Parts: sequence; structure tokens; C-alpha cells
Amino acid sequence: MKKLINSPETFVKDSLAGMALAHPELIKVHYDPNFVYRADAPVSGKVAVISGGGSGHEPMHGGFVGMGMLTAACPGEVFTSPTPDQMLESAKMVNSGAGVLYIVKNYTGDVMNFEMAAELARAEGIKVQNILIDDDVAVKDSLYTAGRRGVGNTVLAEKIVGAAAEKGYGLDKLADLCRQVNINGRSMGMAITSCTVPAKGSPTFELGEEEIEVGIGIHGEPGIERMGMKPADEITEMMALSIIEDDAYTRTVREWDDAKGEWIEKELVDPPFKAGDKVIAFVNSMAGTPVAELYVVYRKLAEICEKKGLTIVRNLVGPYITSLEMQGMSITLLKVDEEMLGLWDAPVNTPGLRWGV
Amino acid sequence: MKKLINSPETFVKDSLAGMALAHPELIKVHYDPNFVYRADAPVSGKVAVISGGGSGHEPMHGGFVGMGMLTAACPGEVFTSPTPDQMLESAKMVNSGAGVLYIVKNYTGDVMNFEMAAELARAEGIKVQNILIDDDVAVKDSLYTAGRRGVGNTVLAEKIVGAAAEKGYGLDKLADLCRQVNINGRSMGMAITSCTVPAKGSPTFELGEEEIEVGIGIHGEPGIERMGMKPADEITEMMALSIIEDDAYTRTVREWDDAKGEWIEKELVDPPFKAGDKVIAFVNSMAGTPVAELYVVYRKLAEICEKKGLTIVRNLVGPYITSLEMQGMSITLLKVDEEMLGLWDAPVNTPGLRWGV
Amino acid sequence: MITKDQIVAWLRRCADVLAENKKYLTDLDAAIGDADHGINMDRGFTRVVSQLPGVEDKDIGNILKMAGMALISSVGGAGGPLYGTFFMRAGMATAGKYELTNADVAQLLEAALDGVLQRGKAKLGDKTMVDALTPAVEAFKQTLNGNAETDTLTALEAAVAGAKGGMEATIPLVARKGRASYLGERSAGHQDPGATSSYLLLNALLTVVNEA
Amino acid sequence: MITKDQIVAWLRRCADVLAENKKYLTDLDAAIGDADHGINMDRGFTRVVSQLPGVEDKDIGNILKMAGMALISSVGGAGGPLYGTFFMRAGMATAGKYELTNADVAQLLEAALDGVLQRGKAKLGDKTMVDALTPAVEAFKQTLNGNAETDTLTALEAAVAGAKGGMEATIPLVARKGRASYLGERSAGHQDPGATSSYLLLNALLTVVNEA
Ligand SMILES: Nc1ncnc2c1ncn2[C@@H]1O[C@H](COP(=O)(O)OP(=O)(O)O)[C@@H](O)[C@H]1O
Ligand SMILES: Nc1ncnc2c1ncn2[C@@H]1O[C@H](COP(=O)(O)OP(=O)(O)O)[C@@H](O)[C@H]1O
Ligand SMILES: [Mg+2]
Ligand SMILES: [Mg+2]
Ligand SMILES: [Mg+2]
Ligand SMILES: [Mg+2]
Repeated sequence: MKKLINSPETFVKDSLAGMALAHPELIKVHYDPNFVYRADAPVSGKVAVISGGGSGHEPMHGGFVGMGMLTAACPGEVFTSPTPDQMLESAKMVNSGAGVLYIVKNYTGDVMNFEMAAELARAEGIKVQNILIDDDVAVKDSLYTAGRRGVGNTVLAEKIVGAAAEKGYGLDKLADLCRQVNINGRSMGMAITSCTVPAKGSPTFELGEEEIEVGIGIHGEPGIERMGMKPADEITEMMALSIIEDDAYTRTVREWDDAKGEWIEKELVDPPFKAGDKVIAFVNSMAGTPVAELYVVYRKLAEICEKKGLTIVRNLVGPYITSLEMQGMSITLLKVDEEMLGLWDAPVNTPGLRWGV
Repeated sequence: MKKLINSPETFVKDSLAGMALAHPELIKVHYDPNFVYRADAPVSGKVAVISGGGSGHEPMHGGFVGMGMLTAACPGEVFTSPTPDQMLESAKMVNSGAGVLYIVKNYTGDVMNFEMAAELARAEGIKVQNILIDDDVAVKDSLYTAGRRGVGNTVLAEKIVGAAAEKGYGLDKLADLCRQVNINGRSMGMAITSCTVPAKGSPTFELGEEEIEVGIGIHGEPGIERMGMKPADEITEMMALSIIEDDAYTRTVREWDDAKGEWIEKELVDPPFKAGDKVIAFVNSMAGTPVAELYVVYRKLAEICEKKGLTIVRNLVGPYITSLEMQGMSITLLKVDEEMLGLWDAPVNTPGLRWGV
Repeated sequence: MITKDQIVAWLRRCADVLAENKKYLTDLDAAIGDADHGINMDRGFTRVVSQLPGVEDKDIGNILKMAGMALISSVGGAGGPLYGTFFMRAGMATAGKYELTNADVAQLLEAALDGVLQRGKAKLGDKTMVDALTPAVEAFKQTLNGNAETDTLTALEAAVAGAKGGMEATIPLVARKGRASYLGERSAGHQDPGATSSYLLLNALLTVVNEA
Repeated sequence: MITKDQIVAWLRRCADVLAENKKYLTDLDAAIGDADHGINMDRGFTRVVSQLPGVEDKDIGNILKMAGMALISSVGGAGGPLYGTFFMRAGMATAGKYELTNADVAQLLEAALDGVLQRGKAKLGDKTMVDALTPAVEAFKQTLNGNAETDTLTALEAAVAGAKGGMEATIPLVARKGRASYLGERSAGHQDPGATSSYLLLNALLTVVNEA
């Protein structure tokens, strides 16, 4: 295994230390438990937006901490959900009194750890809400699975919800917004090469010289189909259509009901895309695929969206939610209304995403 | 070969088309000859700053076209210098009358093509100056070679010189500034894996399971030394010291003398770094190395700079001058004065680099 | 009867067994998950052992709660909250005790399994650790049933046999919970890593009691 | 004597030969350069051939200048300006002509080589195309020397032999110009791609003249 690390054990901390040194004006890093937080937190009167997940997806989440996006981020070990103490301690550090929104990608581990964290935080008198992101249309039969994975739409949700928190949205309104962003966004990914988890030291899966896998997750989870390499346009079309033509999607999520004081089950439905929708189009590199190739994909994606009557009002092209050094890409489309669009355009100043400042 | 392209022949154009679609407010693309130019060019009264080189290094150069950076960029075929007609036509398109500065990376092909372009542009009455970037300390015995290659410092030069052009610097003053940036910056690169040129279809070089090559160029040019994989800290130290302890470097460059109306030879000397210097530190991914690993490198680089008495006043960490999908990284240190620092901080709005707007 | 010292020995033994089986569990997880289960469990029990000295003189309840807390704050992923809850509940069920009767052990196991079920909401046959834990707890209780004289060793042997059977029975199953569920039909034919670690943990207890 | 039609045939022949040797030249360039020389030259001569119909009825000077322009605006890299200049200068040296005497050919070759030297500033022994072109031009002139009767074929044969010798002589050399120079001593032991393409281009002329 060849990586620019000192050892699998020190990788996450060394990387956090480097990020802290590179961006002292934006972020600070707390160790044991590990979390990244806004240099100016707590921000008086504002709800704190906290996310987290396994490491290996950088810049997500730590690189999205800063003005107009996350208030804190909890990095786990590589590809392993962080632990409740990280989530709790970061909440205590950045809570201004206005409460905390945990943005949680839908993986069993993340969900359970964030639920435990929420219970612990509530026990300490912090108002908390957990909102799931589950946007990966590659997960089929989701009635019989842990449901759709949280992938690319997480980045868009963190930007939009972070901007709303900056604007002063209260916790409930923020949770509503985050749920709206979640149900209106869909993604799909593909891999050209496998990633290698440092502690494992060998590739998670093997692809042949001319093979790709479509539908993979950001942890190298197997996809829908393994197939021969194809021109970028064909791959893009296949993935874009899977997203655009995806039916209404119904599932049950667990959210905290403050009035009842308990977790309740909620049915959420993602409405399908339709002609006339305005979307943010996000073409993401799994890390190893260079931006020049992403633009080849974007070219075709724009053509398909136009053909399908979707208007791309904004776009994001680059490595934002990665999978270690994996080559491959993902596409996310998020239907936006004027409110979301305004929040997307609002200033953001983080190590990984910056505009308007 | 697995890449997200449609064919080696269409790669450059497809990618340019995607970039144009993604950033219509910033840039436009002209085909046959190919160049990227500012959507609002020519910018009245301002010197046009044009660069270019082989494709495969994205976001450089096309991704650096926009307010506060390049006025135009000429992409060649992958790893092949662009041709004089691209450089000439782009100059004609964006010249406001204040003249054109060509920023040229020091490769035989680039130098000759840009010299031909300058001659052609002058014949059409355009004021032109060519300034070389040659910052790669890995090239030894440069008396007997084509000299040091232009690598990471090109990105910093394009930012600083672009900001100065935006501020209204005249052509001569701009050329002086660019020369200053060049002689004060030094870089070194390393590869973990080879890149694959699309038209060739197989890796440019082979590295073993546990081998790296230090001193490689951005086209997969061989380095100084092939060695076993080492911890990131060791690699970083080796490279940082090669840069920081590099002696004064003297070479002859060809520049146009407007008074004499001919090319003249000029001796330039890079002063060595010394304690007390303020530097911009740039840790760059060759594309395939994720940002989390770059921060591991940055951590150690910051430590070494401090030990050597260099103050890092700004930093840039990410994939900015890449080598197709190569895994690896480069380090650039640029000694800056107040003028350069102010220009570095000035607003920039391009697909690849954005702040202050 | 299981003593406090045996509980402490169990936790140390768990750490040893998980260190030995780190690669094995990780490889099982690579096939249908994300290749970290062994690494996570090893990290967790290393933490448990490092915190043992601070609680060794406390009661069994406190020792097991410490183990639960240590797992929760060091394992992460799905394993962390599940095994963390397992040991937290085990600790709550044995609060104040310095030795455990067979009935105490049965209560411990039942409470721990309940915690896992509540936290993870998996059902038997979902191809998770529940598939190893459930038959183990059942077998333990059944062996005791109406027979207060049964020795702990016999009951534990039955429990471990149950866990082993449950673990092996996960092989043909299609996962319906956790990361393996994303594979759908493709998850069949592989043994579940969590069921395997559950078997190893119970077997470690048997070994310790056996050695006494 | 070389006719205009032979010059046109030469350019077409160059395109064929470079297409055939695209991989060979690229592989040579991979060893000590950046693996594009064959690809670049092939692209360049494809452009030349595509533009031939527009100038086929013009004089040799115009045809060669067109080739030079086409190469300059399609090859890029080091090869583009160098071979572009080669053909531009060849065109300037043959302006207005529809056939070339031996002396004309000598002038053409000399002017073309001069252009390459001025543009690239390489010296003999720097391990570049100059190492193939210089002995070729020398041999051509020498064969003619004081002997107006020598037929073009004989002189060209000598030139091509000179190019071949020069090309092969690049193998042990350490490069001092172009991308290969970055390798220092490591560039020794490899044949220079540019010297090889120069030999191929001259050999194409010989083939065409031979066929007549
Ligand atoms: N909902 C659940 N209930 C019970 N056990 C589960 C559940 N989800 C996953 N597991 C168990 O967790 C194991 C995986 O643990 P681990 O690899 O540590 O977590 P992760 O999947 O987050 O990487 C699975 O093999 C399975 O036995
Ligand atoms: N300064 C020079 N003068 C003459 N020939 C040169 C010079 N530099 C390079 N060459 C020739 O150019 C060839 C490489 O051409 P090519 O691969 O097309 O360009 P690049 O090096 O830009 O990729 C070399 O093999 C060498 O013969
Ligand atoms: Mg995991
Ligand atoms: Mg080249
Ligand atoms: Mg796992
Ligand atoms: Mg070349």
C-alpha cells in the first residue's frame, strides 16, 4: 500500500493537524475526542449544524466547517462512523443555546451513534434534532435493506442548511429545510478503481483492467452492476437517467418528537423529478478522477438534463465527497426552490468550499 | 486504460465544452484553435495575461481564467505544448491594446511555440512579453539541460500576476513582477503511481508495489531517485529540504527587448531562501492523491519551515497543477514581499480558484 | 457461579481473542461490508483493557458498564453502539454484584441481547450478531430450565454451541440490516462478521470459566 | 531532379510512414521523453495531407510552406516548431519552383536544417533531430561535390545513410536539449525519437524518388 501517511493509526490525526495549521482563521481541531469546529464558535444566537462520519471522504466533513456551512464536524476512523462522545463534546463546545442539528448520513453505524449522541446531549439539556440524508438511488429494494445511503447530497445539504443557520433559522425550521433538501436530492456513484483502507492495506475490491462498477457507495460498497469500460457519455447517461427517472421513494425515518419527548417514526416521500424542475447539478470525484474528466461527464449531464426538461441553475464540479484515493465519480441532482437557491448562493468560507467572501 | 473520456481524440474538447457549460459567467471557450478566455474580455485598459501548455494539468491553466487571474489560456493536446496559432488568436481576442504577457513554463516545446507566437503577435502590432517559469529544483546540472522545468510556482505566478494586471500594472511592470515571482519560487514533486496518457493507453512508467519516485515532473518525466515507500514525514522532509537548502540558481533566459527590437539573453539568479523569509506554501496533488494526505504533508512542511526560520504567511493545499490521474504531490515555496502578498490576497474568480468575491 | 475476577479475565481474554482474529473478522467484513469490523473491535477492546485497572476493584456491574462506555467511545460504526449497549445493559443487570449465580448470568445475557435488539432493531434471520446471540441466550436459559443444579460451565457450553450454530447459519442468509444489506442477494454465501465476533466473545467467557 | 508531384507524393508518403511508426516513435519518446512524439507527428502529417488538395497546383515553395504552417499549428511540443520551421524554410528556399535540381535540393536541405538550428539552438551531439539531419545534409552535399552529374537518387541514398548513422549514433549520447535532457546520464542507451523521425522523413523522400 502506497499512501502519503505516516501510519494507519496516525493518519486521521496527522491530517486533522495539517488542516488546522493550514486554516487557523477558519477552524480549530479538538483531539480526544476528535472534532473540527468553527474558530469563532459558538456563534451567538445561531443553531449549530454538526455533521460527521468516517474519515476518508475529505474535504467532507471537516473541510466544510466554517462560516455559512458546518459549525462542527466529527471525523471517525477511516470509513468508520465516529462515536457519540465526539458528537456530544462537539455539541457542548459549539452550542450557543439555540440548539444543535445533527446531519446524519444513512448508515446503520452513523444513525445509531448519532442517536446515542442526541440522547446524551438532551440529557445535558441541549436541544437536538437528527436529520438523515439518504439519497443513493443505487440501493435497491430499500424496504429490505438499511435503506438508501447518504452520499453526494450531503454536501449540498450541509451548504444550504449551514447558510440557513447563519441566517438565523431556528432549530425546527432548520430541520424542516434539511428534510426538504434530503427528499429533493438523488445521487449515484461509480468506480473505476478500488480504494485501499489504510488499516487493511489492500484494495477493498478488485476490478479488471477494463472493468468498472456502477452504483458503488463511498466506502467501496459493491454497486448494482459490474460492466466493461464504456465511453464517459454512456456511463453518464446511464447514471443520469437512473437518477432522473427514479420513482417516488418512500421510507420511514426516526426523528425526535420534542412535544412527545420520544423518537417517532416518520414516513418521508421523495417526489420524482419532472420537466420544469430547477436543479443544482453536482459532479463529484471519488478523489482519483481528475477534474478534466469530471467536465467530460458534466458536458453530457447538461445535455441530458436539458433533454429531460430540467434546468441546471447551479453546478458544483470537483472532489468534495471522496472515497480515499478511489477513481470514479458520482452525480447528484437536487431540485431547488428559490429559498434553497438563495441559501446555496449565500457566502461560505470553509477550507473546502468558498465563495461570496 | 480506464478513464472517464469518450476517446483520446475528443478528450480535450469534451472537457473544454463541459467547463464552458459549467462556468458560463466566468469563461468562454473558442475552438479551432482552442483557447479559454474571460467572458468579459478584452478588459479595457488592462494587460492580458495568457498562459497555456499541454492539457492534463487541470485546473491549470483553463481553470485559472477569470477575474484576477488569467485572461486566456491555451490548452494543447495532453502533455503537448499548444501551438502558436492558439496563442496568437487568443491574444488577438483578449488584447485590450495594453499588450499581452505570456507566462511560459520552461519546456523546449512551450518556449519555442510561445516565441513563435510572440513573433507573430508582434507582426500584428500587439505588444508582447514572454516570461518563463522554471522552478523545479529536481532538475540537476541545469547547465547541460533544457533547464529547470516550470511546475507548481506557475499557479502562484498566474494568481499574483493576474491580480496585478487586474490592478492596472503596465506590461513592463507586470513582466518584472512575473520574473520576481519566478526567481523567488521553488518546487519539487514526487509520484506514487504513474499517469496514463490517453493516446498512449498505458502507464508512462512503472513503479513497484512499494516504490515511489522523487523529483518527477508533471508529465511523468523521470525523477532524481526511485526509492522504497517511506512515511509521509520523511518524504516531506526530504523534499522540503531540497527546496529550502537549494543554492543560488543562475541561468540564461531569452526575453524580448522592445528597445532593441530583438530577443536578448538575460542572466537571472534565484536567491536562496534564508531565515526570516515570508513564504507562501503550496502543497499540490498530482490529482490522484486526496486532500487528506496533502494535509499530512502540510503538517510536516509547516514544522520544517518553522525550524528553518521561514514564516508561512499563506498556503494553498489541493489539486491545482495535476498530472492526469497520477498519485503523488509537489511542494512549492514562494518567498513573498508585501506587494506579492497583497496581490495574492486580491479577489480572484475562476473555475479553479476563488476568493474575495 | 462466575466471579468478579473471571469477568475481568473475560474482558482481557476478549481483547486477546479479537487481536488474534482482527484480520479474520476484517476479511469477513470486506466480503459483505467495509472491511473494518476486526480493526474496530480490536481498537475497542484495547481501550477496554487499558481502562480496566481503574475499575478492577469495583463490582461486576461497574466493570461491565466501563467496558460498554469504552466500546461506545472507541469502536464507532455499527459495532460500537451495539456492543457498547450490550455491555452497558449487562452492567446494569449486574449492578452491585461481586459474583454471579446462573440466574444472574441468564439475566445479564438477556438484558444485553435486549439492548442490542432495541438499539439495532434487527430480527432473527436478518444476518446480524443477533443471529448468534439469540440462540446462545436461549440455549443458556434452556439448559438451566428447572434445574438449579446445572453448573455454569455446562450452560455456557450450550450457549457457545448455540452461538456457533447461529453464526454458521448466517452463511446462506440474505442480509436485511446493516451495511451487508446493500448487497441484496449477493450477501448470501458469506458468514456475518458481527455474528462471528459475538461467538468469539461468548467463547472467550467459556474459556475463562473453563480454566477456573 | 525532383518534381512537384514527387514533393506532393513525399508529403503523403511521410503521413503514411508516420502513421505506421506512430507507436514506435511514441515508445522511443516514452523511454526518454513524454510518450507523444509519434502521436504528435502523426497528427501533424494528417493535417498536412488534409490541406494538400488546396495547394497541389501551386509551386513547390508554396506546398512546403503549407506543410510547415500545418505542422506548426497542429503538432505542438518541440516537434511542431522544429519540423514546422524545417518545412517553412524548405518552402522559402524553393519559392516559385516546380522542379528541383540537385543544387536546389541541397539548398532546400541546408535552409531547412538552418531553421531547425536557429529555432532549437541544439548542437551536434546534443541527442536531437539535429544529429540525424546534419550528417544527412552533409552527405548529400558531399556526394554532389564538384559532380553536377551525380543523380539525385545516389545523393539521397547517401543522405539517408547519413541520417541513419546519425540516428543510431544518438543511442549512447547523453541528451543536452529537449525533454530527454532532464534524465541526465539516464538518457544514454536510448535512440532519440526526433532523430528517428528525421530519418524516416528523409527516407520517405528517397522511397518516392526511387519509385519514379
Ligand atoms: N441493525 C443491526 N442490528 C444488529 N447488528 C447489526 C445491525 N447492523 C449491523 N449489525 C452487525 O454489525 C456488524 C458490522 O459491524 P461493523 O463492521 O463494526 O460496523 P459497520 O458496518 O458500521 O462498519 C455486522 O456484521 C452485523 O452483525
Ligand atoms: N532544442 C532542440 N533542437 C532540436 N531538436 C530538439 C530540441 N529539443 C527537442 N528536440 C527534438 O524533439 C524531439 C521530441 O519531440 P516531441 O516529443 O514532439 O516534443 P516534446 O519533447 O515537446 O514532447 C526530441 O527527440 C529531439 O529530437
Ligand atoms: Mg465501518
Ligand atoms: Mg510532449
Ligand atoms: Mg464494517
Ligand atoms: Mg515528446
